[in-house]
Amino acid sequence: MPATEKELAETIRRISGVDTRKCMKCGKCSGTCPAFGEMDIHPHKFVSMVEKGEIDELMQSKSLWTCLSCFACVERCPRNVEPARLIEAVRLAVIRRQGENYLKADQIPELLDEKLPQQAITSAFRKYSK
Amino acid sequence: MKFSYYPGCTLKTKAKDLDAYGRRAAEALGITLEELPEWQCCGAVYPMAKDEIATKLSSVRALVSARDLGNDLVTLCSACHHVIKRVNGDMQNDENIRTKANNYLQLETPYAGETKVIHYLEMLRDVVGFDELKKKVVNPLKGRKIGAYYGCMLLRPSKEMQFDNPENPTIIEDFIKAIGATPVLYPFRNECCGGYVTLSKKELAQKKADVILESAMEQGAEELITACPLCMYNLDANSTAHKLPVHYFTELLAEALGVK
Amino acid sequence: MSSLHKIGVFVCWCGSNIAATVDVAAVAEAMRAEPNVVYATDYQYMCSEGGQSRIREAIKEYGLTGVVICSCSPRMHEATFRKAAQSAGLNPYMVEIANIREHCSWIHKDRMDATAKAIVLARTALAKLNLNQPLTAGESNVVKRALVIGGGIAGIQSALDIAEAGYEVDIVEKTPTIGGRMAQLDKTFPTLDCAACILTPKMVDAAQNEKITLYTYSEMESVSGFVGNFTAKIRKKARHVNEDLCTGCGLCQEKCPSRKAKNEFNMGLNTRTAIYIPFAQAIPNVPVIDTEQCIHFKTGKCGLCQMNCSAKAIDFEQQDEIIERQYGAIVVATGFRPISLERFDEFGYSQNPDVVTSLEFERIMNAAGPTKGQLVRPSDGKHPHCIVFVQCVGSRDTSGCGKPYCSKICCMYTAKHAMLVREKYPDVEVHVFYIDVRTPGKNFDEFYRRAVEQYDVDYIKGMVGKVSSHGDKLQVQGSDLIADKQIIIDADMVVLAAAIEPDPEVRKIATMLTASIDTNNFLTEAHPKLRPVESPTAGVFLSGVCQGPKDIPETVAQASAAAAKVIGLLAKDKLKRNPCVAHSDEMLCNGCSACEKVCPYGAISYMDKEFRVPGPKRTEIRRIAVVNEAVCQGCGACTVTCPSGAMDLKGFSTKQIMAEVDAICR
Amino acid sequence: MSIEETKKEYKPLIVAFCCNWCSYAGADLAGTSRLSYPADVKIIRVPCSCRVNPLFILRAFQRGADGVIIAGCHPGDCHYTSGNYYARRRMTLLFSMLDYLGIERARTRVEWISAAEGVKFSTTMNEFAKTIHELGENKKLEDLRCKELLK
Repeated sequence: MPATEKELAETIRRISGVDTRKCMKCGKCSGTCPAFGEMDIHPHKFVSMVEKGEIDELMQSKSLWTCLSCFACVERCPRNVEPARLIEAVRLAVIRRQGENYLKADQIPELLDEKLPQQAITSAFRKYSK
Repeated sequence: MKFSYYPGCTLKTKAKDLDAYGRRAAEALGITLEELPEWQCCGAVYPMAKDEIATKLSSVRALVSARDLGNDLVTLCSACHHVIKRVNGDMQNDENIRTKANNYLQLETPYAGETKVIHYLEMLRDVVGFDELKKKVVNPLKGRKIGAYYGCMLLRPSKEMQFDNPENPTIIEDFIKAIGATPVLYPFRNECCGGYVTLSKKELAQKKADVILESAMEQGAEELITACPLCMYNLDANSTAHKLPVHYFTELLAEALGVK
Repeated sequence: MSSLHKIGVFVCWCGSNIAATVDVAAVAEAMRAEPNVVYATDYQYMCSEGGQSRIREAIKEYGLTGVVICSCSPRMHEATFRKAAQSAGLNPYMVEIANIREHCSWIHKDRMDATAKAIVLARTALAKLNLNQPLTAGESNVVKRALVIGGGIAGIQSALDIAEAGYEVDIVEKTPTIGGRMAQLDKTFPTLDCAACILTPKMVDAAQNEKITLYTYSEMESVSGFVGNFTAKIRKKARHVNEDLCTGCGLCQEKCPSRKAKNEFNMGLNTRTAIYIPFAQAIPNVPVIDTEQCIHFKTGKCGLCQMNCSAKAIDFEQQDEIIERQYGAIVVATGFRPISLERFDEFGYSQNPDVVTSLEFERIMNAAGPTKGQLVRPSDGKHPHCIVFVQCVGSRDTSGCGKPYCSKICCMYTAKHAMLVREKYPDVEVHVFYIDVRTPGKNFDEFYRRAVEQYDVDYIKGMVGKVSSHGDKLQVQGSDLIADKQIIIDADMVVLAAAIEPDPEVRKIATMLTASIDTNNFLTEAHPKLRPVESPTAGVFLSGVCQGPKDIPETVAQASAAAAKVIGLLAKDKLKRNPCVAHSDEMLCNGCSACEKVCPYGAISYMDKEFRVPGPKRTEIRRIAVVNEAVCQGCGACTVTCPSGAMDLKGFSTKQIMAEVDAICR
Repeated sequence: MSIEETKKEYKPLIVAFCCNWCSYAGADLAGTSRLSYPADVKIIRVPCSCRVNPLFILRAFQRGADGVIIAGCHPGDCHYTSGNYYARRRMTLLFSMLDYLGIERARTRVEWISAAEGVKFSTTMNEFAKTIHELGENKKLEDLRCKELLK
């Protein structure tokens, strides 16, 4: 049975280990994020939507696949909220579903060039598929 | 001085230089780097979720292996360092992860994060000492204006990485001074190069790399050094507008020590 | 013994505060069944006049020998109920409080549990009361002189008010001049009157008031004693300038060749000489030699100041002086400083001279400051065209890099700075990044709105993520949460509203005074609402930011309040002492000296006393401990140390506490 | 009633000695802030943690207490300058003796809680009550005669 949105929100909070209530809505994460321009739901809003339990919408979000995991938001957050962990948790919630991988193995070859390090492929695989 | 050494996949393939120069330089500095037997890929990204255990096991195996050899563990690739250091932190501090990982691995002696993980640069700073390094330089890179590119993985999150001041780091600049060159400070040296997103969103990564290069050039850098193969790729192969030579820091180290 | 007691029990509802969770009638009922209890009742507000009169009447009617009040914390109303009992002829120390509010009704939800616990707490108080002895408080003299630690606006105001009432006051200030932080400010919100214009007359008043003695360039060495009778040692550091001879002409300063020291008064924005007067209106107007910078002190040469001083005031041989004095009351007014920004390098403070703190900006805007009030960039002296202000830098920060509290003054001074810049230089574009704008205060919000509506200051709800240099501009990257955008502003200057923290000296002083301090190094008040200017340590009062962040009007109000408390204390000729002091049973004491060693007050001494003994000798002389009740503070360290069980503490006797343990474990 | 059920109903008895200046005020603050902790905790006010005689703790265990906690000012912040240091030294000795007697180390605790730390007071008491609850009833030192006498 698919999980309800409420259960999902609970899961996101649990596996991310983030207490969204600590957020004071200062927006420093969004002031800092290097991928801000490519995101549809920005880091501060992401935190707020997890707080409100609006997970279905987050699971459709482009932001899941544009977060660079650079940890700038984690580093600079004055309240230790760690938005990157929330994004990762929602991303996992998506790719853990059967057939919902963002990146499939047969898509890879066309993305490669000769200089691209293995690290990039491994990282992308870890981030984008299960 | 002997260390266990974890090279990681990329250093065996696309970033052979990073590895080879690193080993040669260490030798010249009187440091023995013993490659861990049968190490496995660290996974390249640290699995942040609290319920991700299996993806952390390869790092735990490397850590256990170093412990059993009685060595501190030296890493060279920024990504490997990031992953292994943070997994080690989890093994120290997260009871749930520690218990599950130990249950899975069925070790003779359970592992609780005893291994000390240091990056090659930390080894230069804290074990060799930059003053000592300076004395061993035979071919000082005089007149070269070098920008240090730190990227994300070595610095953040600083509470876990404990590497340097995350917003105004100095370790690579001190390294540059030690090998006789002139460090060029620029504000974007700790901003993201675009990372693995380069695979699926090339333009995004390009934009990020360009900003960094622009910032470095503006402050007068004539070349950049990095410790990360992916940063190297993004800054060197993937950038569009501004071109600066990018090297692995070990290459310059080997050059300065006369073992290139 | 206990059968002689007739005890009354009074259970307070505290409106619904207690009665909502504790069945007060059931508590009274249960207590009625206890031995020795002859009367038990409950009432809506025991602390009200109605409640107190019930206590008084019951004492008379039932001939009560002791009273148990089940109510709020004894820290709240113990004194009230003791007074009520006393007025009905009962010894005030025959009153015990069972704390069924803070320790019971407010923290438990289940009515059964809370009621059961309240009954246990009431029985515990009763068990203790059964063993209470009537106590009489001794008296001690009050030294009619007050000590004020810190010479900022808080200390000055407290001292002036105390002196006004006719008492002697000494101000101890560690820097060479009084005036404190306020002296550094340009204009003050919300009226925009200049800080110097309103502060310097007060400084002069303090200096000229014959009741006030200033010890500048002086530090606290030690404090001992207790309320009414403190002894303080003050170290008057050597200025190397004779205060009596110096005319304050300033020639020495002009001639001094050592000019590299950072000027503290200007927040290090320029330099000063080794012999210096911090600022033109300094009081006293006497220079001081910075021995770490002075060429004479470093090399034995130079001496230009001495050669040029016609008053012969320069004295290289001058030594520190220790002054010892008695005081009846002490006011702490040690103030604050902005936090260090070393853990906020994302704002580039340490990397770029044009990123400044608000206090530095204050000096730049000040007509007497390093730029003579010209708004210019510290890096190149150029006029800025765009300034970005960042609020909450290190305030409300629980990440460990900053302070968890709101620094309270930043919203207002940032609005002030923004407004002053726009008024003086209409060509300058001003942006303010804010998380919340907090302006509770008279005319405060109106002031902030004026900045927006009249002066066109651009307030952006969001936070800056990074400041980086870009050409000769500062690239400020931040969020605009209302627009849901990331914005980049090319600024010429960035001003950071750094959090404020108590001056680090306060820790040392708090330890000296045994005044408690919280996790953020702010001094703790005796009660956050009802005793906000008193420290829990009797005779020690709090003034200004050492107690918590506050602006000038609040600081002055608190300074006067502290002064009123001091005056109230000094107006008394005698003080009642705490009668809960140690007492040694001379029949048990073996004179071993163990108690003397642990007493922090030196209250225990020994005497030889003759005792009757059976047998042919008839008497023998034994060494016994004697407690000086005027000095003992009643901590009880000696009671536990005493190996023979001779030492006990009145009001908290071993038997009483044992009885409490028994009652809880019943 | 099955054993399971009796276990569920077990309510531990916890005695907390709090110094008047810091921890008792901290407990007051916990109350003012409505930060709950189990009703099993009963507080005895003492002027200073150094007033707590080891005998009080033994007495509590004898009379059937399941846990005893002593709370004082933070080191360096004692209202009487040094009382909490004495308390710390005395309790270290006492606790190792209790340990020797078979009273689990976790049944006794010394904590520093300031007047401003209402949150710490409540979390400490919650944690301690949980620990004691897990340890279950203390029977090691209980003096059954005391119980008989009181009946």
